[in-house]
Amino acid sequence: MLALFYAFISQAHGRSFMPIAGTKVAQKVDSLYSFLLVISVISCVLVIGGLIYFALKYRRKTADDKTAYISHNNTLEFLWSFIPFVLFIVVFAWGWLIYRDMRSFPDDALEIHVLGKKWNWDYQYKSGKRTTAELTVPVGVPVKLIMTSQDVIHSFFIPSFRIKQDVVPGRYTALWFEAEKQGRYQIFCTEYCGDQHSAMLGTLNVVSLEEYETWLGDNPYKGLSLAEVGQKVFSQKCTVCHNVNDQRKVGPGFAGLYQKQRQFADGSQAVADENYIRDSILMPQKQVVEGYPPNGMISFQGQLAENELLGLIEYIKTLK
Amino acid sequence: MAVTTPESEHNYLNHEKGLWSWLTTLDHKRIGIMYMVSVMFFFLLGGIFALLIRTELAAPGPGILGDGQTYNQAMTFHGAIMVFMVIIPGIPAFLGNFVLPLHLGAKDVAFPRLNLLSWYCLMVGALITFTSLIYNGSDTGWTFYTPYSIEHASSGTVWVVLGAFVMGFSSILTGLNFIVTTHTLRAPGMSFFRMPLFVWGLYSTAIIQVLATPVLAITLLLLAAERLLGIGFFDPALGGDPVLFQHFFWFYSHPAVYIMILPAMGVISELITAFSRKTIFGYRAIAFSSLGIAAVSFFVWGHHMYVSGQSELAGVIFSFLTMLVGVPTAIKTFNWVATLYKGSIVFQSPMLFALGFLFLFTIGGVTGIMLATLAMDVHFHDTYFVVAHFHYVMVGGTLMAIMGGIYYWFPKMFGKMYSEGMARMSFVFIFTGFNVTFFPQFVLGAMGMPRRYFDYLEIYTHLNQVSTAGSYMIGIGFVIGLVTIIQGMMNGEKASDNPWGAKTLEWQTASPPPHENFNYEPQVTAGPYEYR
Amino acid sequence: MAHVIPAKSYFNVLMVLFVLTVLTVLVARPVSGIDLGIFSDAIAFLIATVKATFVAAIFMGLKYQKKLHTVCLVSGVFFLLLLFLVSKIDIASRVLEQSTL
Amino acid sequence: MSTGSVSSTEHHHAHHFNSAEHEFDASMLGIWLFLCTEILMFGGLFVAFFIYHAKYPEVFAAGAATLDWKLGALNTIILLISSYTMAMGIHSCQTNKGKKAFNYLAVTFVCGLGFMVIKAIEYSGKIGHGFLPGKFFHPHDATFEAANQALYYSFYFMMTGLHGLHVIIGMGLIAWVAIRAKRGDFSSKFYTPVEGVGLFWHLVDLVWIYLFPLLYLVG
Repeated sequence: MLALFYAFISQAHGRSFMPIAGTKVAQKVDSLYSFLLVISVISCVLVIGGLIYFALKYRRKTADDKTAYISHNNTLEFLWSFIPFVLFIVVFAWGWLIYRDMRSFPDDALEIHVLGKKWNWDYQYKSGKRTTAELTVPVGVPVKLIMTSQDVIHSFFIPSFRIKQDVVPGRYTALWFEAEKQGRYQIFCTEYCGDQHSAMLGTLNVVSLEEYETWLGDNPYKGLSLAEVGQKVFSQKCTVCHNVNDQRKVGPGFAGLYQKQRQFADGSQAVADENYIRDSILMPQKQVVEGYPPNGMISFQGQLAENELLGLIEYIKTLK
Repeated sequence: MAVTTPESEHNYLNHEKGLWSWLTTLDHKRIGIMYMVSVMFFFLLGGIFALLIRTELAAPGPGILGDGQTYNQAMTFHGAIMVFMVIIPGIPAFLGNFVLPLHLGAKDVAFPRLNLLSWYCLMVGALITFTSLIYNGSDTGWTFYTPYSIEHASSGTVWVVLGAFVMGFSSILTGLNFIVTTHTLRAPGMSFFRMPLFVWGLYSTAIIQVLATPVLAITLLLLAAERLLGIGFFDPALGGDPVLFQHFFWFYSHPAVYIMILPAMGVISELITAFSRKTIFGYRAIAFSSLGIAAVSFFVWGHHMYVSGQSELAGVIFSFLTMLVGVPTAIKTFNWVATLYKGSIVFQSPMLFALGFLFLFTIGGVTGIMLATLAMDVHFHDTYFVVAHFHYVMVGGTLMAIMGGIYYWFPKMFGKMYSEGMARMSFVFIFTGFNVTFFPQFVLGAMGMPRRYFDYLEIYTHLNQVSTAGSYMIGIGFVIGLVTIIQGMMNGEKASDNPWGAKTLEWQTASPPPHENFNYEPQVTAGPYEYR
Repeated sequence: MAHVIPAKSYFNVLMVLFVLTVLTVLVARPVSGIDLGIFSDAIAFLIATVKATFVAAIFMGLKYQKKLHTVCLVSGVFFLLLLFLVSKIDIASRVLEQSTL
Repeated sequence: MSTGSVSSTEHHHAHHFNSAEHEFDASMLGIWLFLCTEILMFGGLFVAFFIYHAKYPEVFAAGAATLDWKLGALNTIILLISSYTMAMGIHSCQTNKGKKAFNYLAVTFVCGLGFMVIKAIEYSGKIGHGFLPGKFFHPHDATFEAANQALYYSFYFMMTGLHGLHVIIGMGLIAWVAIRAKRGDFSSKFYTPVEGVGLFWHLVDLVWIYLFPLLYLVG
């Protein structure tokens, strides 16, 4: 029993288990959560305490105890219906207020587009800059994420900001936050989306405004050779499904792929040259290697700049 | 007034002999026992999947289940088996079938042949669901959310969907049977307010079963058509709306969770009164709460969809209505605790499970209110907080009630007593194991660990290890329970007609009861809990 | 057993149903020249509901049977309306974001 | 016993009921509950129809235009007649005219058959034009500007298909009940199966009463 009681108290400090609140909205959620925790612990102690007390106090003494024939008590019954009702309505209203804040998007928010797809997050800024997995935003500036999915339903979740929103294919959904402190925050996908659902992670990198400006302006591949550009793009976008050795992960391993004979599901064959690699990236369903599911890979059409695509091809050619 | 039948060996168990007499029986008691065997078998199967999942999650990184695909299949089958084959048929079909006619003083349910058909629907549906394993199973989760369940999922999904479709009919027909039985086959003198509260629980459950399950039937039919014909209702690529699928799915699935809990509440009312030998506190409050919960349960499904792309207005409406459905649930809990006041309480194993139910269901209830709150659910949705909540109300609620109900009606079902010591030991293991498994998951959820994750971050490791250890304790607890039941059935010593001294009608007849339940015309002159 | 309904009333109901069917066709089909625009849909369903109540009340004998049977029929329709209305509220009040790229 | 044909096998009510009347009431409630589940099941399709009709009005307008409303109207008339003859069939059983009941039930069966024949004609017409549901939709001659025009035909085939299936089930039940009526199983004392099948058939007609304007008339 003591272990449980301790667990109760630790749950009361549950807030401390939650990641540190990174936005004002998150702090409001935490205060509501504390209020809910306190009510819950009190009502649990009342009900369970009462239960244990009655159970011990009214233990059966003799075989033919006479028990009181109490059928009901209107005032008591009214009280324990009305008080929970009032408490629930208070909690409902409070929750609604905070939900209002979460759903009212500031007009001057910095808009970033999020594309969820099977097992990775892609971000695109108004300036055309694209990144994968890591989302960089300035601190203290309201950011509005306009999100959609390329295949199935995903869900963009930042625990430290207490916000979450499903990313539904075929339409746009939105989420907003204003980070208060710089730092790196964890991003999860919380709507079940298949094999690598648990690998669909991202990090939110909150930096100062100046850092953000310089980061936005510079070219991430400045001074890198084509193969090094390819290696950087590969590590961001492809490692979820492909290995650099020849081990199969979700897709085939790429070690020694270049100039190798490829046997396709429809019986045809081809040598893996530059065009084959390019087509496999932009139109994966066209030639599916034997033993792999038909619509396993999603097309990267329109998501890779020309230098990134050429870099990828060069990099894959170097893999032995 | 109760005429104890002469010590003739004639009862429903040896009325006819041989497997064929069981497979073609029309006796509600035998059908109840057949449901018991099937539900316990499926429960063990689902339990094995649960232990596989917990063993996998003992440590980050691939473990016993190897890769994401296998883990997702284990998670899907754990969900599908436990929901469709164990917890929805569980109390209504097993305990309900056996006890309802006895509680009403009737000779059988209204439509015995339909009752047998319900059992066959469950078994055929289960068979169809398991044929999906031949087509490399299904990894969509028991919720079949589109568009994942349409294009990408493995080809076994259609079988699981059609299996659930067939099992739905078992639920509809049982519900239909119980409504007609309750309306037409009550013993003379038994008005609606002299019925035991277990019958009230089954009656309100039956209403939900009849009104909600057909919508699941059409939803699953459309999902199967979506996969086979590409009809484009729920497929965004063809202009469909996946959120509409969620509306259709949860329109059934939330009332379904009340199909799971209302009969459990009925069992608890029986156990608390019998083992504190005291009349129930607030009979009408509990009876009307059951009906109230059944009615309001149809208005609240959207609290599963706060962050799914549903509009804010709909979210607010659903959040408010979910608070309303919380009130009658709270009323019932307070009534049970009040029943203990000034009682004469004895701690036999059914009572231990009833008290365990109250303990766990209260925690489940308060966390339910947290999840119903809009702002909290945005953080908690699809994290382990939700997993912990629904296990507290499902395992802590319905399974505790099933175990309590089995031990309570065991002497009436088999005419023998189970071993009290082993039953208590199984309770201790299940209760502590349960808290050790699922309480840390509340904290994991608060920390943001998402649900259905094959692999998790380092910071979640410690609590997951604690949770896995707890799950083994639960496993041991249920194995002890199974051994207790089998050992009791085999060579438990003879039980009297009314070992617990309870007042409801089933204890006035013999244990095990004769084929036609009562050897006399039962007359009801007073309420079900007349402990003076 | 249940109240025996005179054969005559069955025949009358059939005639009424025929008339209503013709009326439905006239109302909803522009070929008949009467084009009520958006009202034509609503009226077509209104007439269908009238026909349905005739079939339920007389042919199915609900008029003479226990209230509970009517409750069964109506509760089915009620919960369908509930599902439709709330899904409609959700779909209608959704704030559809647009891409601003 | 009234003068009508004495039923060869005197029906005795099941052991767990007190009387035949008691059993009849229970069966009626049971059948009405089953009809409620049928309404809910068809209703799911109607709800989806209204939601998508509001979302893609042009798809439904174009689709409805390709349907032949005269066949729909004819089917409605046929089903109404079959409902009438079904009701008269029950009426004859209630008044101990078992043989007459057989004739009425036979006419109902034929009407059902007629309905299915017209349905078959319509379906073959659709298949001929390539208006098939979902991914099988490949219109030969007609051109549609909506991308998801197949949605309308998915609805059309799902709704009329499910309804047609229930008509066939109904016809099977009517045949079984007609044979028993001919054998004289029913009398004013016992006609539950006929009443049950009748209620089911009226419900099938009820669903068509709504399906007809929905699919054929409403643009």
